[in-house]
Amino acid sequence: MSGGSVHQALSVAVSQAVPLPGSPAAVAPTFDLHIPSQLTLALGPDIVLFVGTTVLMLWAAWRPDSREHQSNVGRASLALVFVTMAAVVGYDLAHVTAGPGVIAVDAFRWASDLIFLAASAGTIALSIDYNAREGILAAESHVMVLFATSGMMLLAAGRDLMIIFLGIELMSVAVYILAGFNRRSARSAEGALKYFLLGAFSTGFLLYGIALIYGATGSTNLTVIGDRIHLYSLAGTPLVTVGVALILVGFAFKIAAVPFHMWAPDVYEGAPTPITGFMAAAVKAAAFAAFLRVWLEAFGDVVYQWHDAMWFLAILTMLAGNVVALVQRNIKRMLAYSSIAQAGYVLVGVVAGTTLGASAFLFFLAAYTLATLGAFAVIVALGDAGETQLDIGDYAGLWTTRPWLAAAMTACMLSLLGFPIFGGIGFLAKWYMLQAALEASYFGDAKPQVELAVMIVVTSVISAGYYLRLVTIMFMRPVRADGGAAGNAAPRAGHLTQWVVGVSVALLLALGLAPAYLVSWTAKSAPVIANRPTYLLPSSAIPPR
Amino acid sequence: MLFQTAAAVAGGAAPHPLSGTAADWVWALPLLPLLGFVLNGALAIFGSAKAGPADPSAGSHDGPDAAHGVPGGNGQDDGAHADAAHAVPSQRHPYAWLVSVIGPLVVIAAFALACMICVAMIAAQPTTPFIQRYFSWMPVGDLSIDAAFQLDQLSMVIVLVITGVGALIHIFSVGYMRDDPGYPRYFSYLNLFVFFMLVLVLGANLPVTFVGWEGVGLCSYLLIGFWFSDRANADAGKKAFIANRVGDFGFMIAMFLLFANIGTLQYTEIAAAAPAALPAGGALVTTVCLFLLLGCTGKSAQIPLYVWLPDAMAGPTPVSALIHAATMVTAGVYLVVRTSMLFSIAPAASLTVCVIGAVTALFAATIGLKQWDIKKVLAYSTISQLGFMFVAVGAGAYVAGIFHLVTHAFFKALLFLGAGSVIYAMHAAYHETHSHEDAQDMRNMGGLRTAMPVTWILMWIATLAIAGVPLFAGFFSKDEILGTVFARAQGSALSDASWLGIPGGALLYGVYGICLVAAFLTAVYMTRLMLYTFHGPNRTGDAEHSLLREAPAVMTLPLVVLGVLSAAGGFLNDPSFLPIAPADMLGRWLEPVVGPATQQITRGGPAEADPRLSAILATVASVVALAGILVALLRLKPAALRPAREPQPAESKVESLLSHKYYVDEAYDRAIVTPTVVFSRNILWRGVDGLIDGLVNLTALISRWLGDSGSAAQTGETGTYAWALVLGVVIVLGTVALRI
Amino acid sequence: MLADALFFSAVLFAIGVVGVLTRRNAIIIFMSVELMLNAVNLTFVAFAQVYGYAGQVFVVFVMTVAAAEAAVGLAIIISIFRHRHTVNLTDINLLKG
Amino acid sequence: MRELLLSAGYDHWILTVLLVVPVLGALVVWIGASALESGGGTDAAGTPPGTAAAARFARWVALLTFVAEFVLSVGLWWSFDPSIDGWQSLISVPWITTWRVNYTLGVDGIAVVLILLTTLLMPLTVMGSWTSVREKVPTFYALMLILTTGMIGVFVSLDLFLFYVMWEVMLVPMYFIIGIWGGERRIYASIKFFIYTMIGSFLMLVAILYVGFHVGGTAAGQAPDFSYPDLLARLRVTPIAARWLFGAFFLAFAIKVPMFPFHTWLPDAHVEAPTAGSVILAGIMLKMGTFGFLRFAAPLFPSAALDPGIRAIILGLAVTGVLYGALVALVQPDFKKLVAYSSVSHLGFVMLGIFAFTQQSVQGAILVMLNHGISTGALFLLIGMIYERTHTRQISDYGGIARVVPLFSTLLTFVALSSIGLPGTNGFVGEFLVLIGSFRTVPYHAMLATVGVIFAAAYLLWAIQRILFNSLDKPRNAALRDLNWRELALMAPLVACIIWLGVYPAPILRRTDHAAAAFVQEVEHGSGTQRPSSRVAYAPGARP
Repeated sequence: MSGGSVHQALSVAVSQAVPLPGSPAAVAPTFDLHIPSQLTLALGPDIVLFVGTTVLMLWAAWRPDSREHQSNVGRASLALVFVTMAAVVGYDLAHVTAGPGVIAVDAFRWASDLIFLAASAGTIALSIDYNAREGILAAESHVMVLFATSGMMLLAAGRDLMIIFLGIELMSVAVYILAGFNRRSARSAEGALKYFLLGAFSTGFLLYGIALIYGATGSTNLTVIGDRIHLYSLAGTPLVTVGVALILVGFAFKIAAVPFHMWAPDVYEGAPTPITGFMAAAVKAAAFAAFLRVWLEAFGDVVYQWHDAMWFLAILTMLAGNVVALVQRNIKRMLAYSSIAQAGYVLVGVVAGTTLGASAFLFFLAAYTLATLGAFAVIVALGDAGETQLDIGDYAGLWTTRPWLAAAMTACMLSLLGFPIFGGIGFLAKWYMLQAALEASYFGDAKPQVELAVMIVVTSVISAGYYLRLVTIMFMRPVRADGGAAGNAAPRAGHLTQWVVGVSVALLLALGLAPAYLVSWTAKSAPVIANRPTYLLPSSAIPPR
Repeated sequence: MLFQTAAAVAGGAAPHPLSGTAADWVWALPLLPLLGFVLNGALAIFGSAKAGPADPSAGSHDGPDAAHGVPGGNGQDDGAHADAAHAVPSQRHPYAWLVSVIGPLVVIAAFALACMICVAMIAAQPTTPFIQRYFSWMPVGDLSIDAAFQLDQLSMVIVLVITGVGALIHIFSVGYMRDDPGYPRYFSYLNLFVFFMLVLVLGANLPVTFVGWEGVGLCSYLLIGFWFSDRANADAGKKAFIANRVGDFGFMIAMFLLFANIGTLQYTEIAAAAPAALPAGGALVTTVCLFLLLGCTGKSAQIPLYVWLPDAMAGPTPVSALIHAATMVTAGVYLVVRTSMLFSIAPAASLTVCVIGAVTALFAATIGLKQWDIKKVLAYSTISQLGFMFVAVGAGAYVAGIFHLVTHAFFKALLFLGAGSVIYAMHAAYHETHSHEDAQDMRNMGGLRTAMPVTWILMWIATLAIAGVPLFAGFFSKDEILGTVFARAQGSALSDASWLGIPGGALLYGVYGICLVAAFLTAVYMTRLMLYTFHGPNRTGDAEHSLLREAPAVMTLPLVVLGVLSAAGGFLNDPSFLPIAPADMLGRWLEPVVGPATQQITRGGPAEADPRLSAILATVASVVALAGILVALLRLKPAALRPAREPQPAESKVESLLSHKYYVDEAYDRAIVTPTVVFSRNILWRGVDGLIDGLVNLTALISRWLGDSGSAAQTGETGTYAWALVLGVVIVLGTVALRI
Repeated sequence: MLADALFFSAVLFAIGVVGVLTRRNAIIIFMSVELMLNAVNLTFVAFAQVYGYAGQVFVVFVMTVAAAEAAVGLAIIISIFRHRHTVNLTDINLLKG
Repeated sequence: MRELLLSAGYDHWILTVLLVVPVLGALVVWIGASALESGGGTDAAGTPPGTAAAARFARWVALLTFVAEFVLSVGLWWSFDPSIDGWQSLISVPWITTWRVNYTLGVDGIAVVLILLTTLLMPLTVMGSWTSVREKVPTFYALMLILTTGMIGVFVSLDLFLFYVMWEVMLVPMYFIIGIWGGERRIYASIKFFIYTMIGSFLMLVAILYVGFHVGGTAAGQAPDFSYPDLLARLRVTPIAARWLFGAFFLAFAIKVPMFPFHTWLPDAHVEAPTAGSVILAGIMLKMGTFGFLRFAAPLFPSAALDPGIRAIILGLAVTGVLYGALVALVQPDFKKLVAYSSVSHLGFVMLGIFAFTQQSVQGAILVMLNHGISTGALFLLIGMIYERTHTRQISDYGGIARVVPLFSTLLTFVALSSIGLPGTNGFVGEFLVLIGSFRTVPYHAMLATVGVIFAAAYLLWAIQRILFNSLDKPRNAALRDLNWRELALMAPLVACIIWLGVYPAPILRRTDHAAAAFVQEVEHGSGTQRPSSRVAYAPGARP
């Protein structure tokens, strides 16, 4: 490869990465990923974030721990996230594409990245206030969030199992650390330990699955795997069967699908609250992004094998998550189970396995991320040092003392419940997911997934039991004699926390009223990965049930 | 003219003979009393708001009650402390004088208008009803119900009775109720009643009639419970309304049946369509008529729905006279005549009317024998007399029925007003001495003829009339009923039909026999009433005896008028064998209305019985009546009675059964009211609702139990979690592999 | 040859799984996990015999990642030991329900 | 008048304005009240004077907004042309284009009548709450205003997505109104209300999506179609599917109505809600259920609605509701609960009328909906007034108060009589039409329902006897104040409506005539291949 051609490709890419107004999208560049320089370009935002993170890591370690240093590093991290966001938006607007290779350059990736980055920004902003209050001086916490975010971006980009594995590990290792970041808390450490051990355990299964698929197809590239399974009719062979099952297990663990969810409540409860929000929102979303890509690009042909398992997992997850959440008293734990249940809903989008399913999936993740972030931000805003007031009873009468926070929490709860207008975008997400379930035609017989749709709504009714209970407690019960979280008169929420609450709830509500752009954005972002012709098999090719 | 006047036959080119006459003002008939209601009602609600606290002469204690026109308890009782405190009875409503003008005046005006219309009608001799249509009330698809009035000979007669007798009773009320603090309220209700009664009678279709039908029920409810602070009064009002509602159920179902089968509810159209659409004697028309009959038994207090009327005596006595004797309770009779085109082609239903009437007549008369409350006696007498009317209309003697309705209005109104006059005097006397004796119990009366001679004489006239003593009004009407029933037993549509397997002819003879017995008993209990009230020694009490005096002229004057009518009213329909007045006036007058139906019953034969037979039957009836009076005079000893406050001699079993009204109220209570309440409370509310709620809560409990179990599985031990993970691996592997 | 290698690695993996399930000491469990990872490495290497270098590259990645995990994991275990003075997992159950 | 309004483009903007005005009012209340509250400071007694000012401000703004809303809806009433078929004041703007969801509004005669009922009752509830709501006043009125948008939205939405959104929007403010300003067991009642309603509506959501796809097509890339006129024109599902879909709609609406046996949330909600909540709940929100049957459930799935088995069940439940509600009302010790059960009874009539499928019964059902709103609304307002004075709803705590509070007694008796269905009042016309219409197709059901008319008299007369009449034996009742001018003024329109609709209901009947005819036609003939309705196309007079 000559230097000239590299220069040429680079200049073309650079000149068109920032599109001129009115320039037609047709001239968007296509990266040839076999050329290292173009591969580097295709990884642009990831590299920006990673390099920036490394620099910040050094800076964080350079100066002794102090309140200001923690805050400064946090603010710098925020800036870095926004820069990366800008880059992602630029790439998205430029409509760049890529040839075959280890990473994908498509709208789905950018859409997912934006969700992760938004969650990281929120998490970092919350962490700055939270760390200050809890006396956590180590500035590295923000850097760890950034590292985890880098891993997530890799996950969204990866079109090769190797890249995906790297992404998962980069993300997970950083989150293991974050989960136990509050070294003064035994709970935090316990959560981290459980997360770490079980995470590593599940990684073993994932890896073994990858190895078996590699053995069956001779490749770790998703496109190649998909093509070869189709070409050589590998579906149903022992290697592919076991491989798919084990990879499914690996992802199911990361997204906390029942029965692989048991780590989640403990870890969510133990981790520092902003990190809990980060795990519930971003980590889960990233795992889902990779999951969807792997499943649709590589395993489209074996749909009839994994469909039932995943269908079953989805139903189990929706049911168990919601039912167990009903009896939780600790608000973080309740939200943990709630996030398990929400994962069940997202799984429906994967089970649907259609373009619409993928769009709904993205839309749902966006809505879910906003609502979860908002809810955890409110918890951070109401927390005291040491976080002793996490029982839902502590929120009694919150409305009388902190009306705006109560209203924000209500919006988030109603959003997670899937209520229109007052819950903003939440209802639209659920609507989209139901749409996907009902439109889905699997096995070529055009049978909609009515059972899943009904399950979504039935479990949603169950979920009203706990989402509404919190609202009821906040609005309809008097402030407790000992005050609880509502009784603490002094406003402890830092400005950044208030911003996170405000922005996420405002977005939640505004997008609920005017969702047209978000809908069309997710709709256009999805089809790129879910357009395999092999996916819709003729019904004659289907083995009988 | 204000309203569009349609010819009776839609599209008829020729104008109705009545249009352009006073009949054009028929709309004003009900509107006049309605105006009275509005004005008096306004006075009742707002009238003394200014006069109350601002008027220094008004006592402090009568402020809230009098101010809003609501009496505190029994108005007469409340007078007690009022008199003690003030020389003038300050309970009297500040605008009572205005009410005394408005209340009677609107009804008198309506009566005058009715007379003018009647004159016009006599002149025009219309053969079809005069229908005035105001606006479309319920135009829905093929259902078209107009707000329309229909004036024909039948409604004319009843309108005259309502407004005429009504006007007299209004005037009487001025005297009777003047000192009641709820005076304006009383008159507004009374005016409203007249309005609804006129709507009932004038309605050109069943729904408009139904408006009046339920409206009079409402007024009855309000007036029975007029002194609502006494629980019994309020209970009685409610009982009347609900019993009537049961009847109204029948009325409504009859309407539905008619609409579903002939598509109209207008009387003229029903009459036109019925013969073709409803097979004569068929199940359908019989069903319609039976449901109508249910409605009539409610309104006219016949078995099985008569129970409310005796209780209704809780209202002020003029109300009993107007509503529960003269007008409202006869609405059932009116309705049967109004729908005679249906009843005449449903012989089985007609016979049912007959049987119910006869049984009720006898049944109520027996109870009347042993009542002590003067108004209760009259109430059972009313039920009994209504039974006679039912017998008449059931036997197809529509003219006789209406005739008895009219004469009964005269003499029963007189009896009630007379009783009212007595009660007024008794009450005034007890009031003076602050005694709490029962002013209505005959055992506390006796010998009143010396104190109240006018009332005494007039009541005797009415008694002779109701007993059927010749030449008094009741003689003619009752005799006509008996005669017609006897005649119908042979050679009529009814005699050939059968009722529950009994031949119609035999049945009608039986009815005739029962009616004779009832007539005998009527004479007995009425004479008893007169004897105990006016004759023998006085039992009121030593202090009170001297205080008893005749009512003022405003009350006695209406009595006199009614007395004249009771004595001479019979000549309205003078039978041909007794040529005193123009023969059969009422019959000829009503011919255009009931003619076709009568023809249907008699199969074209003469409507009247043979004059010779009539004369014989009349003689029999007269003998029975006189025998009844004689028996009572001989057997009853007023001197032996003891006042109600003293211990009474033991009753025989039969007497006890009669004085307890055959325990029907108790039976209804045990069989219907209590079980309904208990069933609703324990089975439906606590049971079914509890079960549904229990299931709902159980679902929630199950969810929580599942949640608790799931939560318990979360032991906190990493080992458990690893096992769960591996279990999941097995499940997933199994599911994926088994799909191969 | 390939079959033998695959069988052997599967057995190794199973031993690792059983170790995780049966042991209670955090460090030993972590070692069992490492055993599983190495079993996978063996599988990759065996397949690399058939398909070429990609499997071996993967093994290098896995080893690197495992090293990083080990560092983090041991740090976490030390952290918990400071709080609880034990690394026996049956004693570490503050969080449950 | 109609020409004048149309020349101002009234039919273009009126529906949107009706939806927007309450929201703007709510914003003004919220912002203004917040400003007043924060500006007031705290006086010596510790009560911030700003709160009182904010409450006053909120009341007046809410009242004026509702009056404006009422005036606007009267304009809608005038601009509505009863002589033409189809939708009027139609407007359709793309909202979420990707999903083919449009902001489509339009009214037929039924909607116009119910909108007018809503806007009539709302200012009265504000006046009824004038002194009884004392805490968090601005929020209370803001929620009422938002609730109004939701309720009107349900009536005017012609897009199923929009309809569903509005349907759910109603729920939250009412949940808060019951839960915050309610009685002792308010939390239980509000959650029960919320979850009960949600169970039904979520299943309806699935059904809505299903029909949307069914009409839009299930092939990839084809968006579902949620336009109601389109659905009416083109929806064809198999009888089995129709049954399931109808079932989903049925559940949502039957819970809202509420039909026996889905009614148990109602007594709790009614009893615990503050007066305004009870009035709105009974007066308007229950009508959403029956409106849903009229607008959606039956016309969309005529084969299911006409299915003998399903129809037998619904009619059976309707009649059961009539009798059951009446009988249980008979034995209630709590007056609000009594009225709640009477609602079950009255709404049973509505359901009977709708599913008898005759012109008379359907128009009667619409009238009963209207009448129930007026009469029961008035009853709840009156109960609220007396409750404000005595703080008890137990019937046994009253007795003989007619002599103390004659104005109240007169009004209560009058309203109760209209609820009983006395001819000459509104109650009669509706029930009569329902029954006479039903009798043509389902005579035995109609007969049984007529028995309910008897019970209605029993339970209400018994109750008012125990409250107003008998002897005044509770000393504390002797000092009751009678109604004041505000209370009289707010009852006056209701009394006027009771008489007007009883004597001259023709204007209502004229306006609902075409819609009811279209409904009957759609159901009776809609299961064939050709959709006969006049409502599938946009009205000739409307300008989209």
